[in-house]
Amino acid sequence: MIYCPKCGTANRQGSKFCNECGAPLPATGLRCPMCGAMNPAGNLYCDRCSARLIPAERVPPEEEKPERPSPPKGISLPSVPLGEEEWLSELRAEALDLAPEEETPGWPGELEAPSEPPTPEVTIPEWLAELEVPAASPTPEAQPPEAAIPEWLVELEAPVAPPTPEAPPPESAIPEWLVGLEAPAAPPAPEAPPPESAIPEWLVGLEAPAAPPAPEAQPPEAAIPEWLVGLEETVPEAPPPAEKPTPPLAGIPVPPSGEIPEWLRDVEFAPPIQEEPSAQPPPVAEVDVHAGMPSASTTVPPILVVGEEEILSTAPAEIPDWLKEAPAEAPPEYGGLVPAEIPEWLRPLQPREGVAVEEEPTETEGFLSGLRGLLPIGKGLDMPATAQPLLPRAPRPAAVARAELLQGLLSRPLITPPTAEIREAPRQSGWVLTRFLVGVILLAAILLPMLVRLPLFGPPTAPTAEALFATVNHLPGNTPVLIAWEYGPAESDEMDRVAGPLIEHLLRREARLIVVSTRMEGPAAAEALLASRLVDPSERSERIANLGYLPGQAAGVREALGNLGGRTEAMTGLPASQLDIMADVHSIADVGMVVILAAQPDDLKTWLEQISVANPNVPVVAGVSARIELISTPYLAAGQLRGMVAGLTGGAVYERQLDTGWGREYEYYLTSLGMAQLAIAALTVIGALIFLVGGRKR
Amino acid sequence: MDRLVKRILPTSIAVGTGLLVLLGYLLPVPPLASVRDELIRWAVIIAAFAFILGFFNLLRVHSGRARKPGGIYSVILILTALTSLVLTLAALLIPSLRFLGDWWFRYVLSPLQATVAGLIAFVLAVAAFRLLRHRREAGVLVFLVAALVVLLGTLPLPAPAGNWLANLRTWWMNVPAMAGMRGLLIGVGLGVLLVGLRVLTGSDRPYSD
Amino acid sequence: MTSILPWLLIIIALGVLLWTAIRARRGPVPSTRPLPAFDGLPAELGHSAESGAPILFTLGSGTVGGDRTLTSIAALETLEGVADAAVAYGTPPIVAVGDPTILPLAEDIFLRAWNRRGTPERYNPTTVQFIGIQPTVYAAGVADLLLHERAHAHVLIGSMDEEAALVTHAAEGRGIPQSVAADRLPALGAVYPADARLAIGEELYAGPARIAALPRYIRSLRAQDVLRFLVVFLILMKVLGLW
Amino acid sequence: MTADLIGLIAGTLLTLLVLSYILGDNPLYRLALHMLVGATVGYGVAVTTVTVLQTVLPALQSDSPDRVRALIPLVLGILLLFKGFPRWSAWGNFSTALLVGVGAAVAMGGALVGTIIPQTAAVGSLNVWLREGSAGLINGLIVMIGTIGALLAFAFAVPRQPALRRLWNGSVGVLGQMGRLFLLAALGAAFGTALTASLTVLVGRVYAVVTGIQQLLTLIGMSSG
Repeated sequence: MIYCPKCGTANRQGSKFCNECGAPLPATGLRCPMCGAMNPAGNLYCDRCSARLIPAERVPPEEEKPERPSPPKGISLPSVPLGEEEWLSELRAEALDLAPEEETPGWPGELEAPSEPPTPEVTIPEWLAELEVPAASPTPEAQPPEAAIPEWLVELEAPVAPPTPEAPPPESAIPEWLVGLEAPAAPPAPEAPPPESAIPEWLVGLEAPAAPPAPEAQPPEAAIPEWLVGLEETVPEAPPPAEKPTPPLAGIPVPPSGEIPEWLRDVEFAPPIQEEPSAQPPPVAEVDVHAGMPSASTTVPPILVVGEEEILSTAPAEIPDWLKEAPAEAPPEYGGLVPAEIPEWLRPLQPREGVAVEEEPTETEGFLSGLRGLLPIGKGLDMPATAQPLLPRAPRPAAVARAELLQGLLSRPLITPPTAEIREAPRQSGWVLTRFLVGVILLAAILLPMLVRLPLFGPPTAPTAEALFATVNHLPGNTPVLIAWEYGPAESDEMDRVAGPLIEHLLRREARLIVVSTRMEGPAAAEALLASRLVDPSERSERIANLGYLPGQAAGVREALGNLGGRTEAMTGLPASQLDIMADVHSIADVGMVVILAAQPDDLKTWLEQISVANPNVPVVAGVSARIELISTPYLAAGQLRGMVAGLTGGAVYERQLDTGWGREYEYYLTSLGMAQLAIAALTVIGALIFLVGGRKR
Repeated sequence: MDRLVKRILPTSIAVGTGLLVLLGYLLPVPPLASVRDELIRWAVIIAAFAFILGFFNLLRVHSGRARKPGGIYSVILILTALTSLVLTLAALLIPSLRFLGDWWFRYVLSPLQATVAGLIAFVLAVAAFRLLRHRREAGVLVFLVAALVVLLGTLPLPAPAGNWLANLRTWWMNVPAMAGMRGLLIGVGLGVLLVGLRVLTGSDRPYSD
Repeated sequence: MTSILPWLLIIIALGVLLWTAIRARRGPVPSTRPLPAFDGLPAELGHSAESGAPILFTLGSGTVGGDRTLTSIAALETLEGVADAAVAYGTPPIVAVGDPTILPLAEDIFLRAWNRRGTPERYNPTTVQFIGIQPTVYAAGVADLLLHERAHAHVLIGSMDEEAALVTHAAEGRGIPQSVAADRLPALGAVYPADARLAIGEELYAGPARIAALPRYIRSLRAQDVLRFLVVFLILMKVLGLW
Repeated sequence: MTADLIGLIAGTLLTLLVLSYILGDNPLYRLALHMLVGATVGYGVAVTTVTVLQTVLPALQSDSPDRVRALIPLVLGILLLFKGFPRWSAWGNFSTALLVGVGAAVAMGGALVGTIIPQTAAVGSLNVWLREGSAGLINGLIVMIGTIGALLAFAFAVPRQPALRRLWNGSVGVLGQMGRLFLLAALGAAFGTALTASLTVLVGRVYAVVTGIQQLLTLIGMSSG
């Protein structure tokens, strides 16, 4: 099916124009750039290799409106995990897309003309907010890399429309990193001499490094707990780094070119540092054309880095391969995990993450939105801590890597950020006000009649209730009456007023009440009401048998109807057959009348169906909630019900006929209910007018 | 073997039992009907075990949440759940302790449940007030009128208006609303029928991969 | 006649399913009418992945094994339609179930999804949460989740009654987008005024077809339409006294 | 008496806590709500387990056929508990399969025998309406047309050939549009009845609080005076 981008109509595969509105339809099939498989139009990802088919930017704007029927297949995914070579080839392909070799020419040019780029400036503020760093005034050394950025992006956009989320973070990060890294740089110093020695120069050469890991390090769900831990840990550690910065800064004046060989060496030997793939671009710029490729390609591994120790440390291990352009060997590298490093790397970075989360929703810049898509941090934060124990200390690296890669590929922004923000909109003050006012008015309307007596309404009328009263009145004494007690405490405030008079009437008629319920709270609710309506509690045993809860809906009812004697009395625990009042009652056949007290439509239906099968002749009456009056009336019309009390009104009418001591209470109830109903009717009309005139607020 | 456990056996169980029960409905002759009821009884017993599953899921979720800010509520929830479990069990198994369960049911469970049910009235009132804010189709007026008629029709208002409204309400309930309701019910019935067929033909297997 | 009718309906339905299955070999899958309540979900998933906040699914309290089983099944199949993508995006939804029998089935959906991703160890056993048995209590519980967990959007699909209003009210208060699919009259009446994309009655059963678009789902919709006209025909027969 | 007094206080207090939600979501309400969730679940688990045990255990002690009949569901039930452990989850498939199978059939049976056929018949039987004379007949016709319209309003398929589509929109489309109005008439009525019912409950709760406080006051008065 192809969905018309204009009217959303589904059109036959292969149609060129929409049947509904004649609008031209998008091309039928999409050939996957990766594996060449043909995919149905509307696929965002290749069904075979899961490569992205439609560049994120080219997603039609309609995508923003959820109303638009977006192709269901759009979210279909390959149901088998990808094979190694596939994902690796995917990665390499990424590299090709992201990093055209032409970069290098660009760089020198940048070096001549430094420090005009708007893009970094845009991104800096956010980072500032998170890293509380004086990046506002970029030091001269900062400029070369900064200057580099725009070029980068230009290069990026050229081959592949979207700067894919992975790509931006490194770039956008670069500027403040010259400052941001100061903290991270420090901790390693004591433990690992080689890295430490490396870091300063490398810091000088280019400030880009650790920024990427910062974002990358956030696992979609897994590592969050660690982060939280990290949050506490890092607070104390902040000061020591603070002093550190000076050496790197001092080193800055030294011409970058000097470091390159060293840096490369570090890359080979010191895992910790290589963690910053995007570190490479600048040196690359200064050194050789080949490096351009790896530099870009390495922007991808960060995706793999999900903040799990294993993965984190693998990322560095990988880079040498990429430089060597021997991706096939990547998996083996997983062996060389160096857990020791992780803490150092993570700790300095964590606090920033914590902050970043808060900022997220407010971000609008393309890059940051990309970032956000990349790292669902907030998710992690509100996913319960249980996520952590689930992760084995050592998950199968290949599998995780594959999942993470897909993760990275898939979580590129489908929709442009603005809409995403509307989602996060806080509750409107208008809402709170409306809610409060309605509440107050409602409560006032209910309370008023209880405080001051309002002779507002006339006597209630309910013909069906009067009819029922007559029916019950002709009930011969000592008749066994089966009562289906289908309501619990949630409905008892209404249903007790419906059932109360009926029950009392039956008791007055000296009927024997046999109570059953398919609701687990039914029997208890029944006891509560029966106790209140039974004049002399000592009579209970010869008036009432509460046969308790019947599990299994219709089947349970069927079974019970067939074998009432086989049940046990819920309150006394005696077998029903031993109760005097059950002596001559073995099944529905021996029952003189059935009363269904129902608050739910299904209950009424079930009982009527089962009784009509088991004993069509027994008269059935019902006391129902106002809620199911609509659904019950047909049964009354069809004669399946001989009488019915519906809702409080019905109950009140019945009560009047019976004339018990409860009249006063019913009066309160009716008046309060009436007032409340009037109030709500008024509110409804007023609301309607307001919104008709005012129009919809959004 | 794995496939057998994971797919083949479950599917055959579902299809087999399903067909038997359905047959019991369509040909309610003694053997079939009793087989149907037996299978349904089994389902009820199995479903009861699901309650245990649910109980532990609840405990797991909230013991996790208890460690997060606002965890106090989860702690309270767990404590109440255990108290309720113990009291009710005691009441059901030891007649002399019945009063405990009754007290709990009457003074804690009932008021809470009933009041939350009462809140529905409030949220519905708010919804009624904002009705036209969200729904801008012509039909919304029908809805509005229906709601008002049914709401006011129950009121014992003074004679002329009152009776007229009451009659209108009755008519509305028995004619237009009835028509809509029946259309809805039949349609849902058809939907159920088709999903049921998918399950009973084993083409939908929500119980296995 | 009345005793034959059920068989008639079943046989015709099966016939249509078979026929469309055969016809599907040649000729494309028939198209079905858009249902905003479901067609919005993929986009919603994208938003959710972006904002990092999960979508909250309310699956109702229809006991599997009871007479509301198939409503819950349809809801579960709709959920399964989005599970793969949600898992791949790294933002699996929060699923709130109101009956313990739905719990294991819903959990399986995510177990399978993570397995297909090749990382079963990432499955989080608290993705699916059993909120409460009694419908009203369940609804109130879900409402509390909506108000206090960081949910990005709300999808109510399943068997509920008017207590559904408690849930939609909460979602509206949070100002998050929501889709509601219900098949019971009280629920529909209660949620109609809410700010939600609504799927009424049998539209609920079209959820899987709109989300997963598997041929078998679409075929069954086709069969449903055929039966629809059969019922209309039966009504007219009855009017003419021919049945 | 004291137990009831404490109960009265507790009940009134809890009711007030829940009612406070009307003025806005607040910690007190959440407290009460979480208590409620816990209480209902605990209660439910207790009742179901006891009920099942009461039905299963006697059968287990009885002679062979009954024992087998009780044993199978028991085993399946225990298998279902494996669903609690992802690693062993697959073993629970038998139990869920049975639940799904039986449930599907129950629902289908109900839909066919309980809904589709009788409702269709009811719609078609105009003669019932005729009892109320010509007015009744008109009502009957309205119900019939409304039902058919509502039914057609749900039609999913959309014919592709323009000609067919025009025909469709002209007939089914129009009827469907009308049917939607009848659906909304039903929805509105459902809304009204639901509102009335839940309002009654709300009134009941407010009344309970008021009377509860009155009782407490009188009790205090008695104890003091």
